[in-house]
Amino acid sequence: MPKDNQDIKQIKELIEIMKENDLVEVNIEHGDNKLCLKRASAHAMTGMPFMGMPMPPQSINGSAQGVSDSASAADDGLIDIPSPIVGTFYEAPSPDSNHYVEIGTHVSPSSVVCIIEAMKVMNEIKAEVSGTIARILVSNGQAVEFGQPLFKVKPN
Amino acid sequence: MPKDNQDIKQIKELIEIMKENDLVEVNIEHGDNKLCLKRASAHAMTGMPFMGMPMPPQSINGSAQGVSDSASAADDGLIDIPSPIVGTFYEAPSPDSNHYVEIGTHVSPSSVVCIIEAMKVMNEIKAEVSGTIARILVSNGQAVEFGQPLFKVKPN
Amino acid sequence: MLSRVLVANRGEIALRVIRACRELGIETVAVHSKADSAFPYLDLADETVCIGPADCAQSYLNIPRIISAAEVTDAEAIHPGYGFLAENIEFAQICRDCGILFIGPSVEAMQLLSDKVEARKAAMRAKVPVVPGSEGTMDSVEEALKLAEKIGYPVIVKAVAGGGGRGMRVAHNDISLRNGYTAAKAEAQAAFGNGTVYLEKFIEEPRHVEVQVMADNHGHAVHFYERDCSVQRRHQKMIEESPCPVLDQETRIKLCDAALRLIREAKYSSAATVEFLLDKNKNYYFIEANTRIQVEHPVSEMVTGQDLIKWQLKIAGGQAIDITQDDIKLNGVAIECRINAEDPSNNFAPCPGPIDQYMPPGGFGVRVDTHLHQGAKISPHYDSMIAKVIVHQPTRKEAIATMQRALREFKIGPIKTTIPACQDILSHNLFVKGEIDTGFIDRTF
Amino acid sequence: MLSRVLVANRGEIALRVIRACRELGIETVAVHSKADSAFPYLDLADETVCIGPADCAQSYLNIPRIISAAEVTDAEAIHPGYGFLAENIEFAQICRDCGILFIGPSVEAMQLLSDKVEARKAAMRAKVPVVPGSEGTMDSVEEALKLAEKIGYPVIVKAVAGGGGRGMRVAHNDISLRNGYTAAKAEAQAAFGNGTVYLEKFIEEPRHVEVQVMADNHGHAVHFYERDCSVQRRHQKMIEESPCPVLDQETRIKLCDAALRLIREAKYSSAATVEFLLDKNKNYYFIEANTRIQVEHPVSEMVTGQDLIKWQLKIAGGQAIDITQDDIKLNGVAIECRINAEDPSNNFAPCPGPIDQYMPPGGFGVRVDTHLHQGAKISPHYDSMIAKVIVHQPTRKEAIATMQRALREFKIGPIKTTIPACQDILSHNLFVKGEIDTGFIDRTF
Repeated sequence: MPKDNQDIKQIKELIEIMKENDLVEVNIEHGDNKLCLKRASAHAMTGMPFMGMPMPPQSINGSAQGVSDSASAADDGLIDIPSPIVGTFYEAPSPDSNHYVEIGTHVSPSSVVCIIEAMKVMNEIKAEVSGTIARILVSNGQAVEFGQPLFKVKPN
Repeated sequence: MPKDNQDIKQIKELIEIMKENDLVEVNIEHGDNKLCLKRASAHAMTGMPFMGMPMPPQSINGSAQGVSDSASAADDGLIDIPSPIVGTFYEAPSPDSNHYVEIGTHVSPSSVVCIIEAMKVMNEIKAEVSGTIARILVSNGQAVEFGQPLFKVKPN
Repeated sequence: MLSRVLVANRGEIALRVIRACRELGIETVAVHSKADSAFPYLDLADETVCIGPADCAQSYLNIPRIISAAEVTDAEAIHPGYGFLAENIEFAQICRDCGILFIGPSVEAMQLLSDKVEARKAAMRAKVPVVPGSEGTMDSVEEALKLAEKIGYPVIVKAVAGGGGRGMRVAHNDISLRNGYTAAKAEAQAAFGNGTVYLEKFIEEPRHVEVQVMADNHGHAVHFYERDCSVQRRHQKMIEESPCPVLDQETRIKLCDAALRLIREAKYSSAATVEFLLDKNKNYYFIEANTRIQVEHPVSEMVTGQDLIKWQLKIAGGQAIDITQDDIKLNGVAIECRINAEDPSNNFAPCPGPIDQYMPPGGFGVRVDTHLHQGAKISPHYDSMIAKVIVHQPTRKEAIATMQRALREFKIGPIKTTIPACQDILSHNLFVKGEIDTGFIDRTF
Repeated sequence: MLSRVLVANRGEIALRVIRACRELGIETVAVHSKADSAFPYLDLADETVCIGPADCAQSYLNIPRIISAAEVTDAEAIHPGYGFLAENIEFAQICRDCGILFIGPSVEAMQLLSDKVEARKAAMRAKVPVVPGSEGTMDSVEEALKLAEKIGYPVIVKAVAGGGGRGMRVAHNDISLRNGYTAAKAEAQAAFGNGTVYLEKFIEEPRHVEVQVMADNHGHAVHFYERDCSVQRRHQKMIEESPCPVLDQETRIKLCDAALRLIREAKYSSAATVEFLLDKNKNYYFIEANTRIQVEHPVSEMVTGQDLIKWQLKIAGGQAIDITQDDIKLNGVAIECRINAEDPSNNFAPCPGPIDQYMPPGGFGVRVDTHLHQGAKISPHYDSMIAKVIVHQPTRKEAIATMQRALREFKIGPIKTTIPACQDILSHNLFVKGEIDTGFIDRTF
């Protein structure tokens, strides 16, 4: 069904990308052209749609949100800023101060985006990416775990 | 659905890619053309060459020979005559008698091909198929289990 | 000691017997139907024989095929497990005729105890309390009405050949007794080919308490205390425990001694269970004896530390019971939950199918008896009981807590199992307090 | 009683602690690295916190992250398991400073017993026999030579901060002592950042026998008898058992009482193990105390029926030990085999990887402690011990038979494990007779 060898080559390339990134499914549509690739899940964590499988452990904020390896592009082209430590998230240096960032704030890799308090120490968290804050995923005073996405950034 | 051999070749190539990369599903659409390939998941059932899997239980004659469901055509076009009971196989009604069948003997469904002794009872076993005895799989006095192939018959 | 035993059963009890044999250095022959040929427990036997197709009548219940399998594999003895041929007197007789040792009691002891009327007479001879009722069978409804008047309503009509609740009717007055007598007789005739019935006083809200006993061929008999099996759904046991939580030590010893008296009266050897009803005033009445090892034997093993299957094998091999009753201590509390492939949310409909997810519980105080594994397939041809979880702790409260955490850990999917039903029972106030009777489940859930 | 405990460990011991908490009704917080996030045992905790990447230094050994996880989840106490931070005095101190209960001994008791020279002094104060040797550290080779002359060769040089066989040298004469002294010092400096050494009489072909003790904060201390851990490969324990097969009851009681005296001397609370060498004449010498629960604690649990982790939790919650020494009976024999993801046919090289086949053993007398399941992945980042099989039987002979059949049933693939190595040991004539010492494995296999 692939039109030509060009397609096969592209599929192979896509599979490599899937493997590297632990993707289990890719769907691509260009007008009438559609491509869907699914891999057998490596193991439980890749989330086969299987009712009997163990649920992913409850994360500390109670959401099912996964933990991304690092700032990485997701479906929507946005990049996560993950928490590098366990602690309590604060959006401002003190209750009276302005928030470090709001939706629409432009950040550079060295911009401080929030504070995470761990063992009474206030840790300034840097963006590590360039772009515009698109979404704030946690709320002030919330506990966050290692790797938990804090912000979504639209890269420029 | 494949238009020509070119398509078949590409599908085969895709299947190879799926196997190599552990894909379980591929869907491709080009306009009205759709292709969907699905494999059984990468689990035990697909017969991976995996040393740790439990071995099939030892059959009573010590061979690894499987048990076939019923008289059925195998790869070689021959049909098995399986043992319908557990017992001891005898090729003749008594030690001095002629064998019921030899290689090359023509049998009809009602031909007696051997005796299986179970609980001191001599059970005459019928061929249940028509054809020529091509192979004798067990030896005189051997214990046989239910479903164990006794003869291979070349059907006519 | 035996050297080679054929295991004439399947699933967890076949594995249980194979394990005991292996620990004693006895070789095993496992027979199996074609439906069971992929189960890994067969690899643990020294030899396997396929005896027939999935259908029990042509495999596990087929006497000639099993005897023949024993003959061709040169097995000297057959362990029947429970169910299938375990209480089939004809099978035991054929084994004897063929010179194969049946691991169980003598044919004579089986005959005596499997006939409920004869067993009742034996109990009376042994001064074991029985439920007030007919000395023998009830051959007319008039006879039944006369006896009911004498012992007082409610009464129960029971089939001599009965079991599993079939061929039984309770009556609270003359009219219901007339109807019940006829119905029980007809049902028993249809189910067992024997319409003979007898009549007893109906014990209201009893507990089901049974004593595990073991006797050898040298005149020794010991008991392994009692099990309480009152958690029954439609006469099917779901949860068993040892000891019985409401029994005081004095009554316990009397009860267990009564069971031993009956076993001696029957000149019994091997494992047996003597079943009693326990009424609210702690009176116990013999109801029947089971001449086999039972599903729930592990709870007695846990509280006594004694391997009952090993004892069966040793006794069959001619060994004497070389421990005394005093050596058998009742230590702590054990509970067993039967895990069935049934859907509790759909009236316990059987749920055969493949097991894609399987994680058994483990850790302190937890024993699992099962032939399951991830990738196994539950066949619709056989009993739905697929696993037993047994826990052992110093106290009943701790045992319940351990069972709760074990059941929470036990993952079997996607088939439905009775795990949620067991969890519900374990959480129920009356179960926790131990204030239940055999009607508890059917009344409550 | 505690209400919410953070489990600062991974794998089987994390699951072990979670199980005990659940049975006591204590909520649990499980921390985990990213490499461990798929393990189903995390589902059994009430809450989970990812604390860092696979690398231990950034996760399970990272004190700020673990303390922070306890703070954000409002855990009142931390159970450290074994390994990782379990014997880290700084961690225990930080827990105290942060108002979080460290489930283990006080910082002071840890300090005393973790310093081998101080621990030895405490033992001598408590009249616990110690190996003849230096009263304090050996600060020069001349001092060592002089002492060796006094107590007689062979002698052993040991690092104060040592463990796992590092920083140790045996000497049979002056020349080898000179070399060994220098080598041990250098090795200890490199491995532990502390080159201080001491010298002892070298006990030839000793057994490793250790006593399990437990003390509360109300002055009660009890022992749970001894374990024999002489089956060691390069100082790593492989098989442990209780009781020690060569100890008579009189020596046993003396040994256990000695351990209790040391524990009282150290004003200890929580679980501890007091380790002894047992020579051929049944003389025992204190060598060190471990201020944590140990890998092999289940054998003591099986022979006593007591859940040691539950005791740790109850004691940490302020409860007194409400059983007496007489309540703790030594019942039968328990053996544990450690199952490591290592290839015995390739010099025990670690074998991480996915587990495609997994079938644990079960049945009478078998306990399995593991976080494994079919589909799990063994990470190269952590210890290779992946499961423990523990058996319990009335006699040692039966326990060995049960372990043999359990190991035969245990299927883990395709990764290699130490199961075949354990089977070889269990089959060895000297192990079966119990005639082994700590050099048995290295000499024999």
